[in-house]
Amino acid sequence: MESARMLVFNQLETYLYLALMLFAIGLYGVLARRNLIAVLISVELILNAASINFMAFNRFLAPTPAVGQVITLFIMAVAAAEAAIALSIIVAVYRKLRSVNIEQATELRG
Amino acid sequence: MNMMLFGPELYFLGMALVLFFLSLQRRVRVEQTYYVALWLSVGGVVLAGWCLFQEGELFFKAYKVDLFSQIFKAALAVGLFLVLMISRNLAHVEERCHPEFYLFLTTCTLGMMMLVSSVELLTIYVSLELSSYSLYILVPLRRGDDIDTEAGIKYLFIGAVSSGFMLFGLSYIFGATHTTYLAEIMPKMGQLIQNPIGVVGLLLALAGFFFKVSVFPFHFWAPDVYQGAANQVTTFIATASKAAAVAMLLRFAALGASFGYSFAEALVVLSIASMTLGNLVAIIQKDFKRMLAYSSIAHAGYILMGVLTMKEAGYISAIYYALAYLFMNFSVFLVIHEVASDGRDLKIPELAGLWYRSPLLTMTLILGIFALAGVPPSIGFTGKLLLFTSAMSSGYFWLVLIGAVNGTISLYFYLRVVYHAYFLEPGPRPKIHLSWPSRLLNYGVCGIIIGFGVFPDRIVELAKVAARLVL
Amino acid sequence: MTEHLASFPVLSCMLLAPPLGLFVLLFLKEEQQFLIRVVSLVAAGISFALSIYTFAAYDQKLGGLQFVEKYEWVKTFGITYFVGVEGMNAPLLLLTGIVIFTGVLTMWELQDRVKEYFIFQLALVTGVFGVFMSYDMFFFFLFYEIAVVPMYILILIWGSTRKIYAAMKLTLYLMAGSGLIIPGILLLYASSGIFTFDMVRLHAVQFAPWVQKLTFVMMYLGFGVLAGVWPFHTWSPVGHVAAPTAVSMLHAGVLMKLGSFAILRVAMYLCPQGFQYWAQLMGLLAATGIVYGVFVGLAQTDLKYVIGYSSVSHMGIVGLGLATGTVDGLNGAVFQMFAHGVMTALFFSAVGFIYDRTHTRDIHELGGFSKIMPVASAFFITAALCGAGVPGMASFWAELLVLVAAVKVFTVRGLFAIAALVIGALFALRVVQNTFFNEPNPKFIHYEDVSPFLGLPRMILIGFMIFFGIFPQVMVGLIKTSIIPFIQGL
Amino acid sequence: MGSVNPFFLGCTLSLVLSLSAFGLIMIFTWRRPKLSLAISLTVSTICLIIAWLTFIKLSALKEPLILSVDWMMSDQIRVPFGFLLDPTSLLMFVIVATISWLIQLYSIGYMAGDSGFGRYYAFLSLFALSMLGLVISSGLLQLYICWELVGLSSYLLIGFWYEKFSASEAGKKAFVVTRFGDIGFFMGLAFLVLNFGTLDIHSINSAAMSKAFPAWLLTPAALLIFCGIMGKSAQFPIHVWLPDAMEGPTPVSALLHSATMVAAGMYLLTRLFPFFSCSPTAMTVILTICTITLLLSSTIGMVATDIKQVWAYSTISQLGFMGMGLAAAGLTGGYLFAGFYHLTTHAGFKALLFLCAGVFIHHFHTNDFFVMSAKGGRRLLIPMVTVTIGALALAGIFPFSGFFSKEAILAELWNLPNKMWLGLGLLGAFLTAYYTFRVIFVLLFPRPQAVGGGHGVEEEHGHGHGQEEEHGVPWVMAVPLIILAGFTCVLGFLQAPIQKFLLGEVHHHAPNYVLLVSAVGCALGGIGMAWLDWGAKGAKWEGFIRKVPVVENFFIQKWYMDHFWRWFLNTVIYGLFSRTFTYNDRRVVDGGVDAVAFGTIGSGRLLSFIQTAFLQLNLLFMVLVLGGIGIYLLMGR
Repeated sequence: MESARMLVFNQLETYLYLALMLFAIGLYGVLARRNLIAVLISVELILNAASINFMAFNRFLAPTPAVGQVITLFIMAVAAAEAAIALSIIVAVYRKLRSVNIEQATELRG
Repeated sequence: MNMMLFGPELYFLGMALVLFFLSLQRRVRVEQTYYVALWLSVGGVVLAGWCLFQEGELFFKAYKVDLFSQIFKAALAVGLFLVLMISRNLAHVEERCHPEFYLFLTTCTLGMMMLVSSVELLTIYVSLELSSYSLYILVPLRRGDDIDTEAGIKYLFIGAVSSGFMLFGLSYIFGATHTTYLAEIMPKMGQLIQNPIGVVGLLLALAGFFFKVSVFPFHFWAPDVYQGAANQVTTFIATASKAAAVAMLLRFAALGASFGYSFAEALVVLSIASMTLGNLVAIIQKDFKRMLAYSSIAHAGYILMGVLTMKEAGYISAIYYALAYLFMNFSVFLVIHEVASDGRDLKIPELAGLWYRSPLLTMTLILGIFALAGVPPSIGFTGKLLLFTSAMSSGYFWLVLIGAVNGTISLYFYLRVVYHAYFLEPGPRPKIHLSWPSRLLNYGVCGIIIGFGVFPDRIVELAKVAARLVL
Repeated sequence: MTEHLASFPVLSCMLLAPPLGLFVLLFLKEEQQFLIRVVSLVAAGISFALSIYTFAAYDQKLGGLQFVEKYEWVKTFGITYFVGVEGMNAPLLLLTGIVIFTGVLTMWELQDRVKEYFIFQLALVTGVFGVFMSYDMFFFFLFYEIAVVPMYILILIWGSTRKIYAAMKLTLYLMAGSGLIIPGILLLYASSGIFTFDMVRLHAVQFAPWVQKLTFVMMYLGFGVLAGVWPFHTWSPVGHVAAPTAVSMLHAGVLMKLGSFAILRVAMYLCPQGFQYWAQLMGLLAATGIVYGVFVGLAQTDLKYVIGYSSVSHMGIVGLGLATGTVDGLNGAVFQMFAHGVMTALFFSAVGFIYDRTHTRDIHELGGFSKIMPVASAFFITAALCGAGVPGMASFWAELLVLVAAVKVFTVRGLFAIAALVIGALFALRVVQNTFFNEPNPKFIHYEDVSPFLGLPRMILIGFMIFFGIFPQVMVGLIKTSIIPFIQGL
Repeated sequence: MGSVNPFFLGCTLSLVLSLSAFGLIMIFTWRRPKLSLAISLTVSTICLIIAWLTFIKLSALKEPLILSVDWMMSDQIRVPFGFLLDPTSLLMFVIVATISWLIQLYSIGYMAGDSGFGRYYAFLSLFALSMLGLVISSGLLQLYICWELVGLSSYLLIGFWYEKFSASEAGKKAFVVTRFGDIGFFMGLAFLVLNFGTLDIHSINSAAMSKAFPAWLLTPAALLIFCGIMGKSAQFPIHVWLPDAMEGPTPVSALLHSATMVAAGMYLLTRLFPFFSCSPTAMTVILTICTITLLLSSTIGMVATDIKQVWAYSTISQLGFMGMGLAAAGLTGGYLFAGFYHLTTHAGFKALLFLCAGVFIHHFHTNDFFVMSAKGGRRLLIPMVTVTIGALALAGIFPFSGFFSKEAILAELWNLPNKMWLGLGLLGAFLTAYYTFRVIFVLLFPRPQAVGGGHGVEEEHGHGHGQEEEHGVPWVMAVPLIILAGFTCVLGFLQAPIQKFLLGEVHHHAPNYVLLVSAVGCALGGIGMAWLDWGAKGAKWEGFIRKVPVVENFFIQKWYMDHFWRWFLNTVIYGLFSRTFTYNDRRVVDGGVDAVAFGTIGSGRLLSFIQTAFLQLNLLFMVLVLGGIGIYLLMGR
């Protein structure tokens, strides 16, 4: 039982499916949520899905140089920066529109 | 390590630092900041030119300095310089933000410079994000109506999603090839054809670059950002940023070469869709910058024609066209900047009577517009013809045919600009007086557009050497 | 084809004189109108003189390509700067020289935005010269587009009657044509296997039949738009009506020839099998155009529309001559290009003079102009007679050659084309009668006739028209030197 | 090139001089009447001298003299410039040179003071150039060129008074209608040159005589060329231009539209007589058409009131008569003499008649001979005498020239197996005599009271005559009349020499008394009828035809031929073709182009909806496209 469970966690596919699910959830969130913050979180989910991929591949396929782990670290940093920028812009949006609902920002079209 | 290899990047890093310190000052001295930025960028141009023929590898081969990258670095430096040339009058950016404006332009340039030299996935990703984030900030820096933040938020989210896709794709590539070095990925791509992960990975990874070049369907940000951002920022996005993105696309798309026909086919579809959509929608635009945004989408389609051939001729023409596009687009933005000197959005009818208000600007505008439309004798014509030539040489007859027909469609809205600028009466609008640097800039741009259009040989030869390095 | 290098770059000088003049104009002030005109005239005059020189100095015994200049331009893409003169383009260079020179003289009275006008006109002419002398497809196409696009601005600003619509329509239509030309040119380039734009070298390549057929039809349609091939002609009357005088002259006189010349020079020369395949269609369209043009022209009341449709008809004759693919037909076609060029230039020049004074071109409003302006009317009547195919004028010979050749190759179509001559006569004379005969309209009675100076350009045109009408061998002999080897190559 | 043949030089010189006269006057001296006149008359005189010299020098010529140089050499189409000097052309050469010289002389008086004096002489020079070139040209193509140029000068001269609508209209009509025939001519030439290879008149005739032509080529070519003849010589059904052409100045009518130009058609028939003779079918068609023309125009001539109209219709009828003679000769294997002889004599007396008419018109400023008569036309002695001489010749009364030539033609008709043609020919002669003497009797016996307002022929030209000659006729006008009258009297007796000159031998026939009597009887009958109707004391001044009003109306309406052509032009050409094509051009062809343009713009508008303002819709679109491509790539592997 234990070993079977370990087997599942020891498989690359598990992590790939996990990442894919995360990616899909993130994508859904990006497309479906109207709240800018929620959209931002969904984007972060996509990034994290990528991180999981990197880690998984690193762990199962290319272990020698720990590139995947390094990348994940970078992604975390970059994501943080992104969040900072995004939040600042969201704040600006909020100041102007008094809302963080994306449906309010519909000036530009055509 | 030879410092000269990393010279331009270091220089711009230093420049960014200088500007950063300037931005820390409590009281912003607008003029002074401007001149510091301008002269520093002049130095950058000189240095980038100086380093044009450097060759070498850095950072454990993650960073490759070759003629290909150096050409684009020089182009980027020139692009920054040109944008700064028209930034003297930053009417729509708050004064206290001026140093930051220059700072982010510089970091963006720096990011793109690194981008064109990167040959490793992580490096590519990080430098891409560096340049993108700078732009995310630059876009809403504009003061005034709400459209800047709206443009900013849309740009940010489309960009973030694209880079998310890209990263996800990169992870698959990494998984499939077990390496992050392009040079090592390239030979393994052949096997990836069997592997769906490889296909999906490459496709998703390209999304990030397509976003930068604004290829359909990643073009949605372009119209909004072009319209919403300050004129100078738009200029920068439309010229320098575009060139860098093309460079990276060239590097990256070469990965697909071994994928064979179906991959190229997909790119053909994107190319056709881009130019057709761009040109058709541009017809109905009233805002000049928005129209140019659609035109840039169309031009992305043209450039893709060169990219998707995966052959030397195609790469040469794509490089040539990217450089050409930088200049011809700049000439148009130069006019926009001079006409809308208060930084407002320029509607096309507001160009009325430009022939009377400033003949020189009219000349620049007409040359730039004609170059965009691919009318000789201009750099745009030659570039487009070279693109078509290379696509045809690779057997894409229909693509060339549709491209050529698109050229006709595009002429309609380009000519409408000429019509407004050259035919209509000025009405109460006063004459425009140009300062002498501005005049010089006009002459220079016109000279480049015609000169390199008629005598393309030097650039083509350079591009040839560069293209060989990438493929 | 034998090539004889030039000892002195005559052609380059001819080509560069207008842009040089243009460059000088850039630095003149709008107020220095006289100087502007003189500079343009000198630039045009140099080209004119050189075109006469090449026409006269071409060695008919030697044959082949003469005055050749060849420089490698972009090696990677096989682009060369390659210009030369042979029997079939020498007349057209001469035509361009004539028309631009007289065109500048015709526009001497222009007051509005003089500098810009001449700048664009010179730019346009550069393109025309370039097309006629280039033997490299890249430059051919480059000059082709240079010749087409300035037209937009020229019509837009100095034109009349629905000019906004006409300018846009004309430009877009012609550019749509080049949308077909580019793939055609490039297909040849790509499938040649030698990756060169050099037409003489490409000619030696045997292209696959499907390539030839496809390329030919694309180029035929693409260039055919400019050549006013029915049913792609509708831009031409509208455009001619809207354009200012000298631009109409250049456009109908020279630019439409670019199209037909390009069909000959590029399409037929490089795709002989394609030509054989499509010749029937070409003949059909051309003959339809001939008949159609005169019938539609019969119903027009605007002088320039009338001339525009006569151009459709006359360019149909060129097309018919090309379609025959015989020495006679091609001789006639090239001759007709020249003759129609001079004739139409004269037509528009004469109409322009009258329109400048009266501001109307409605043939019902005009009338009796022979009384008011005998000289100006004589110019128009001469052109009209030339258009009606009266012997003693250059176009008679051209039509003779073409029609006889057409009867040989496409009997029925040829006979229809001949039958259209009677309508052509009715067509020309109807206009002459309504405009120049009958009682003068009292409104216009006080207008002055053409001054000798303004008459000069018209006299030059008439002189050339009649000279080649009386001595056609000067022209036919020259054209023949290149047509005979051309036909052998088909 | 060696030594140049002096005849070649002479002929070329006459052409070049005429051309330069035209050019000089048109470019430089058209504002100066005297100078223009001097140039033109000098040139005309030189041409006259050259013509007569050539004629005299070559009169003993045995073989035709062919002189030619290359003019334009394309591949298959080669146009030589040259002269074929044989008796036919020499005789015609002289006739043309003489008459045009006389007319230039006459016009000094007639056109005096006209504002277009210089222009008039320029056109006359142009005419001289083209007509002389036509007559002596060696190849059909050169002939065709001159033929067209003759048409051009005719156009210019008919519309000389261009302010008058009717004149300009008539000029246009003349040009277009003759062009209608010329198309056939041109097609014929094209057939010949493509299938026979040369257009040299001499070689065509020799080939025809040696039966070298296949029948499928011969008849169509002959009929097509005859179309040109029909146009130029005003044969049914495209004769309608000639009566209208009388809008031109009268000397022009005399020169072009009676004596020389319209005769060019018949001249061409003569020129290619051996060729035409080879095709009996063609000759029969020609005979039929010429006969119809003869009767048609004679009957119309009976009811016309304009003196020039009468002469015009008589010209048409006499041309038909010539054609009948030639065709009959061709069918019976006879000689071209009769028709050509009539052409010669007709040139003389018809020019005379027109010039006389011109004097009357000039004097009385009207074209209506009833009005002339009322105003005392018979007091103008010289013209009255000469017009009577001309009329007698036209009617075919001994001893005037017309008698002999008509006799000759009727003799040819006699030879035809079907005597119907002879009967019709005699009927024509009767009618000719009748309408001719109708004019003469009206002029001679005026009845002022009979002239009502009914005859309202407009004055020919209301301006340009500053100096009115109250009495008498200026000598420049009288001299040509007298000379021509002299010709008319003399030419008849020169039948034998002319025949010898043309054919190289004289063919003596036993005089055919039946024919002689019937012909003279018809002529005298016609005159007698005219006397009864118009001359005699108790005459009612009504044509006998008035008894049948339907027929008279039919004649007055000119057999409705003008109506037919007018209808054809307005309804078929303008109404049907022109309008349909124009509509098609505007709506279908051009409309299609515009539709494409608007469609493009519309599709742009449609596509712009993709760019919604909602961020997430855009993102969704992006994801969907990307997914689509991904699926395509995965499937496509």
